[in-house]
Amino acid sequence: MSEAPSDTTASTQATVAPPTAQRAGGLLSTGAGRNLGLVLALVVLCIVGVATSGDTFATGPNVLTILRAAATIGVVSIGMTFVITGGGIDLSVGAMVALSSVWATTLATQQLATDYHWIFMVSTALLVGGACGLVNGLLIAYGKIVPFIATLAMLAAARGLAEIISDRRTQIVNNRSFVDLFGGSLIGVPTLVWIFVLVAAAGWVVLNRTTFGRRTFAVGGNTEAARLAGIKVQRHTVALYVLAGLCCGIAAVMLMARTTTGSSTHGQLYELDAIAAVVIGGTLLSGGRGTIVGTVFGVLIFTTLNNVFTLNNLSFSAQSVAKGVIIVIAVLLQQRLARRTTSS
Amino acid sequence: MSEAPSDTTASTQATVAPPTAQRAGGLLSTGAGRNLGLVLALVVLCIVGVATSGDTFATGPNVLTILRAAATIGVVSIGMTFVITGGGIDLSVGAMVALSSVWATTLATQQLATDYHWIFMVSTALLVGGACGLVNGLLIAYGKIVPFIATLAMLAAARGLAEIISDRRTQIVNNRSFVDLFGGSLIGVPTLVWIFVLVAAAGWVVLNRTTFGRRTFAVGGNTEAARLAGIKVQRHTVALYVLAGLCCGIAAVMLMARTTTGSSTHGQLYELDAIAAVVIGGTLLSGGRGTIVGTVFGVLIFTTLNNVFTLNNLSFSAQSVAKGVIIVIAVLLQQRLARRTTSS
Amino acid sequence: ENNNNAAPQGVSAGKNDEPGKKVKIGFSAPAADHGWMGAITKATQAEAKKYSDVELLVAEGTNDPNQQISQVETFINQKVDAIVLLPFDGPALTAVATKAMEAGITVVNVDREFNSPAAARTTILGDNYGMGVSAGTYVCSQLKDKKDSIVAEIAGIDSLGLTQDRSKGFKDALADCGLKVSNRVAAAFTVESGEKEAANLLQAAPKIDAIWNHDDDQGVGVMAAIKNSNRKEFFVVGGAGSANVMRDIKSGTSLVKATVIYPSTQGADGIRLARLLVQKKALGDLVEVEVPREIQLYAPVVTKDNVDQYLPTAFES
Amino acid sequence: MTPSTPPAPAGRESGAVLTESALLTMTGIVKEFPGVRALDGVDLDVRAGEVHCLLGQNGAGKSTLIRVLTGAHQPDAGTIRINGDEVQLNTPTAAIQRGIAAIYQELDLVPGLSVAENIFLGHEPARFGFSRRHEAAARAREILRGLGHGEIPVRREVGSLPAAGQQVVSMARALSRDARLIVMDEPSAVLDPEEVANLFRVIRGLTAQGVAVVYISHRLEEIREIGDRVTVLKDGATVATGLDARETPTKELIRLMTGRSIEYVFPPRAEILTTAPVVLEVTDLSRPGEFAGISFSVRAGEILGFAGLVGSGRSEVLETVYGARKPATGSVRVDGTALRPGWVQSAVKAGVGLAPEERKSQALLLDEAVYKNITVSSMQRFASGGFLNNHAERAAAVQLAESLDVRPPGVDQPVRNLSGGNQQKVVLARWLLRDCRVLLLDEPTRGVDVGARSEIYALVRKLAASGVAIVLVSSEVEEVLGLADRVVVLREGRAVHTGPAQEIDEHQVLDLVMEGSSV
Ligand SMILES: Nc1ncnc2c1ncn2[C@@H]1O[C@H](COP(=O)(O)OP(=O)(O)OP(=O)(O)O)[C@@H](O)[C@H]1O
Ligand SMILES: Nc1ncnc2c1ncn2[C@@H]1O[C@H](COP(=O)(O)OP(=O)(O)OP(=O)(O)O)[C@@H](O)[C@H]1O
Ligand SMILES: [Mg+2]
Ligand SMILES: [Mg+2]
Repeated sequence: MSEAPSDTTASTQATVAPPTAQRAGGLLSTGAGRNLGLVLALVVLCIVGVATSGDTFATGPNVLTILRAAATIGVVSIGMTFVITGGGIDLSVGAMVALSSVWATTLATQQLATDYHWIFMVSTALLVGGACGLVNGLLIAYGKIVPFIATLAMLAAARGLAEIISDRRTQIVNNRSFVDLFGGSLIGVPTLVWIFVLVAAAGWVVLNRTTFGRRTFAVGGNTEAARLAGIKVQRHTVALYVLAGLCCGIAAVMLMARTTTGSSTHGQLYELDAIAAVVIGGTLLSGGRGTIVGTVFGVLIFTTLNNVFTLNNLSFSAQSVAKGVIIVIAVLLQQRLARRTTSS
Repeated sequence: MSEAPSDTTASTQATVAPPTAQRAGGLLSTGAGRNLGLVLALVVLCIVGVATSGDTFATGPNVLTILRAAATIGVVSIGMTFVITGGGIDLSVGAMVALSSVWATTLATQQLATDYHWIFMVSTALLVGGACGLVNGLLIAYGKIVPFIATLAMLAAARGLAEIISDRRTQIVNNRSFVDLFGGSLIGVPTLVWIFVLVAAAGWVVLNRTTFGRRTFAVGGNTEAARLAGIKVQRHTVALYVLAGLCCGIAAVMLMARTTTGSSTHGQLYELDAIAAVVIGGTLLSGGRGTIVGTVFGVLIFTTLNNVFTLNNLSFSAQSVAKGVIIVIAVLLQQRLARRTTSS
Repeated sequence: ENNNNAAPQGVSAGKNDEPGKKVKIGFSAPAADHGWMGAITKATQAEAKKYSDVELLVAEGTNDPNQQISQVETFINQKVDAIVLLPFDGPALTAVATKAMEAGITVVNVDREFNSPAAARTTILGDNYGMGVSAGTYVCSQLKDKKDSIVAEIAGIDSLGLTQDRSKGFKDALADCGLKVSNRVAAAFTVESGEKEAANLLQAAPKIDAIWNHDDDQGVGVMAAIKNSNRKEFFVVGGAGSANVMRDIKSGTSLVKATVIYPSTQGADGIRLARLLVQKKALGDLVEVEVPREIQLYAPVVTKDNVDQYLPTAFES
Repeated sequence: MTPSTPPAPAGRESGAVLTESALLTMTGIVKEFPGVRALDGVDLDVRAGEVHCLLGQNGAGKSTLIRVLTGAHQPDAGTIRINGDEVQLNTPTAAIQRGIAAIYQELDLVPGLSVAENIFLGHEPARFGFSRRHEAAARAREILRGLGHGEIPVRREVGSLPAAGQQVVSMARALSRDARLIVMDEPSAVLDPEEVANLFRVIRGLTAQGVAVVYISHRLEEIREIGDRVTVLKDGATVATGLDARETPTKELIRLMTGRSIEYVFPPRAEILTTAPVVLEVTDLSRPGEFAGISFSVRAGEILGFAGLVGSGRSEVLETVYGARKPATGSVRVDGTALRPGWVQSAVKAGVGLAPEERKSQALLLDEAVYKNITVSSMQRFASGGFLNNHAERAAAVQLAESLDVRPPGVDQPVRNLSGGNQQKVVLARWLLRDCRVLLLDEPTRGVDVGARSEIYALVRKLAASGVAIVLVSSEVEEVLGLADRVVVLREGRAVHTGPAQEIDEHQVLDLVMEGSSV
């Protein structure tokens, strides 16, 4: 029963490769490596942008344009990252954005905002988003409806409700201070971008540095194991969807500021865009593995792609084709790179 | 070696559950039980239809209308069932339908059809669908791109290509015999419905009665086990996506007959509709378990829902909300029912 | 009869067509997910090609205001001279259009109106309400003796304001002659959705006297559904005015007896106006030296009698 | 227990001397994973008709070697010869075609397919692509009958069979191919003594026909009973080969495997004070179809052992106590307070921990790092305001991993990459880290090697000594008797005997278990 020190050394020696190789492998597999591919894809895109229209692409305003465009869908994608990491999916994000934006811009809410403070609009949007997320979560966790179907139902219902509330009219935001604040800039950077940065940072901390994040991985990776390990799986699942709903509420506020409207047509196909960004960022669609940094890169890649296209005046349909081809090439490249660095 | 009866009894205990529970469970898990919920949901829908607009709902022409509407998306859903059972997903089905319909109705193809036979149009559609599926499959199986991203790229590319080829025009089908045959009826039942029935039947046989089908379950349920059992997983994956592509080609032919056009706008949001039908039918989104009968019911439920709404002259937005609520109720009901019959 | 703004030779005949200062124009429109929108983009691009002094930048069609806003921002960054903007949602693009105007860029608003006059130098509008009125008036004229006639409506995307306007115009015009819409469905401007919704509609209403279909592209599907149902007891009025439908009207054998034009040349006109504005030219046939603030296009009813006049500018859906 | 030897002339003697020419020779096999050299020059030769045992500690590379042999992994170096011809086993198909079949350590079945379909997966009886289901069913039935399990319904979905049934299906699958060499990677781990005897009968039948069997197990007594020759792996290399399975002393085998000598005995029991408070009290627990009328109590510092056949409902009892299943009747009290039935939270809050039976599906987060798997149930301890203190967390995990000798030692790699036995140690570590009042251990030493096993025994004892109430389920009667203070024998979901462990011996337990006769 006594452990001879020499034995221990020997076995360490034999089963573990030289420490340098190991450290490199560890580093690469834990993030920098996987993200390296994404960074590269983004860098290549930027090089293409500079090469084809350098005079405008590499300017400050254009970078801000890209970031502003990325901000809204970015916030939605952060919420989606949590849901997918936790083993679910949320198809209703776009509809929740629409409903939140509509509800926060009804005459009644705007009257409150005018009389008191725009905080009423913001909190309405957050409440509506959170409430929709709560319904999603309850249906999935306690009703045991598969996430795909439950959130598909929410998609239909929330968009329908948004249309009924708005009577299918675009509702204009009258509150100047709201638009000025959220549509404005702080130290040269648009408020929207600040919000995105804050949400992403908070998301990263929560996912990687808190018990909540750790539980999210556990629930998504192996629900049964998580349950037997003493995690309140159902409650946690509800929390994840509420979080996604809140992110949609924030996105609605951002969209309201950006478009100065609330509308039932806001957020169309956000579900696809957000899932695509999350998945291309490296989060596993089957749950248990997720990365906020990857998601941010995913969003930036798609937004930059759009920007480069617009700058280059590709024909309408050719843009579509090129988009498909570029996505494939980017992913292939990223994988090849990740494999090479890992195996070396 | 003599088998002592007592031993056998003991081991029966160990390796299988008690026979009564088993028989009930077996029956329920193999089809009738799970589908009972779906049948019930459909029956309830029909009762609602008859109650609210009995004079029109229960008529022969209306039933044929429902079936005709179900046929196209139904064929796509059959292909989707295979892909999802095999552990994948295909977001490009709608785009493939569009591209196939456009390619099969170009001036050149139609000229061929006029000069020789409409079979050229049909085979063009099938070829285009199959080829797109092949690309999907190769990217996923050999390029190791996750299905979600690969088929999302195909979605963008195929729709863009369809727009380029058609120059965004709706292309009218001139071939009378084609329209008469596929748009017509056989023994009082529309050809489209016949095609759906045939594809569904073939799908059922292939999935449940052939080695191909069994291997689909294996690949989706436990890829590693399938590989170790000597199944060529990659080749099989390619075959699944080609199959989905072929179904899209068939659907394109049906749509061409039904609308007498080929257009890059065909098949919009088919991906969502098809996945929803497949999932509500009971196929696991994570693969390894799939049912053609369930998918057919899923398609019929969604189509009937639409029909009942229209008959009742519900507003579009109210339809949306009602749709969301009804989906949730139907699924809850079905689950409760399935649970009760299994536990009794 | 000279109300037709879309007659191509009329305006371009003058000296306005002579090449002038280079004009860089950005164009952004919603996704070409239906025929009319596809035609708009095509006509716009074709128009720009006609002028050697116009450089056109086309952004990808999108139904996401967020993305469309960033496209306009990109145009601003590129320092274009003018932006022709067909917004997915007028009010949602108002802020960024205003920003473009403030940056000295001439914004031409097409089809879906901004909610601030400062957001565009000039606006070209189709007449959605008028379209409904024209269709309704035509239906009234055909059914004036039968007060209990059943009128059905196949609308376009119901969540768009323009659909609401069309339906309102239709309803108001019908009310004038004591009719009302008995059955209404909303399709999605596509052939496929037209077929699907029409098939359901035909089941819902066993007898119909007239159908107004908002969009001729989805109308192809509507007609396919009607053919499938073997029903002939009604007539159909189209919308938007595609070449296909006009040919049908001309042939006289179709159930489509009329269509209401919603010009698909609005974007093309936008290009022309933007060019004139940047080059500081006047509108040819007007005495006024400035391009007008707003041009609303007319929504005429096309019937067998006047179809030849409109066929040349009709869009091939 | 004395399993009847089959009448067939087969036997280990005949097997060993049947032929001296090697059926399979593997030389200098090297396999590297990123960061780990799993195989570092392994040699193995197997003769036709023999049972060749592969021994080695957890993580020694046994399973990896097997996967190289079946074409599931590609070796980085080394040669494989079959009947003297060098072969490349690039794919599983290549290995299958050369007559190599395997029962893998982790059950590799498709849960959604039926028993028959799983057995014939990859070589379904078919005509023109259409499967011949009746033929498949008939042949599957035949194979299962040959395995002594004709009662398994061949059309049943495999996912609904309990673990033991699945193991039988796995075996049937290996037998369904005309294999010359069958590899069995810890097939006995989920089997009880009765089943193991049955397995050995099958193996003897195989070797009699000249089939070679490579047999992996951590139970040395099994090696003695069935094996002909032994090869020992240590740290990815062969340290001894061609040892006689019966003659080589246990001490020697253990020394070869671990590099040290281990007293393979149970630590001494401490005296349980009858005054020690009852911590866990279970009264009249039952779930229809699984078990009925189970009552027992465990005092602080006491170890209660459950013995019984596979399928007797031991796991179900533990899971019900833990709240993972909802009881039909009965109550569970911890320190006098009743737990909310069917509510895991309530048990966890009261200080109950469960190390479940199926580590892969019930316990492990396979893609997560080792340390995160260890701390997942004790996260609160390392968190303040929801924020985790990564340093403290890792340090605690490292300490435990070291004390359990988890290999390789890094705690940052995903658990998926660990060998089966090391994964089990990680599960144990999770509950050791959490200061439990009550610890429910379901097969805690399944797949654990000799060295670690005695360490786990010592740990369990130490925990008990510190006042934890422990309930232990094991299919190894010896383990239950050696470790527990009191024993409950379950038979078909009913407790047929409860009493002090010293007052009953292995034979009596087996008699109880199988016939239900009273002692
Ligand atoms: N896919 C993999 N990636 C990285 N390392 C691996 C992988 N598979 C196995 N290893 C490592 O290879 C070594 C040998 O593992 P293997 O599973 O062969 O051990 P074993 O002898 O079967 O142990 P046990 O008795 O516990 O089953 C271990 O250190 C393990 O961590
Ligand atoms: N998934 C399942 N479906 C049907 N019956 C099951 C299932 N799992 C277990 N059973 C039944 O429950 C009973 C107990 O099974 P189980 O194998 O868990 O017992 P056990 O005593 O814990 O054995 P072991 O300790 O070897 O796991 C048996 O009758 C078994 O057939
Ligand atoms: Mg092993
Ligand atoms: Mg058990």
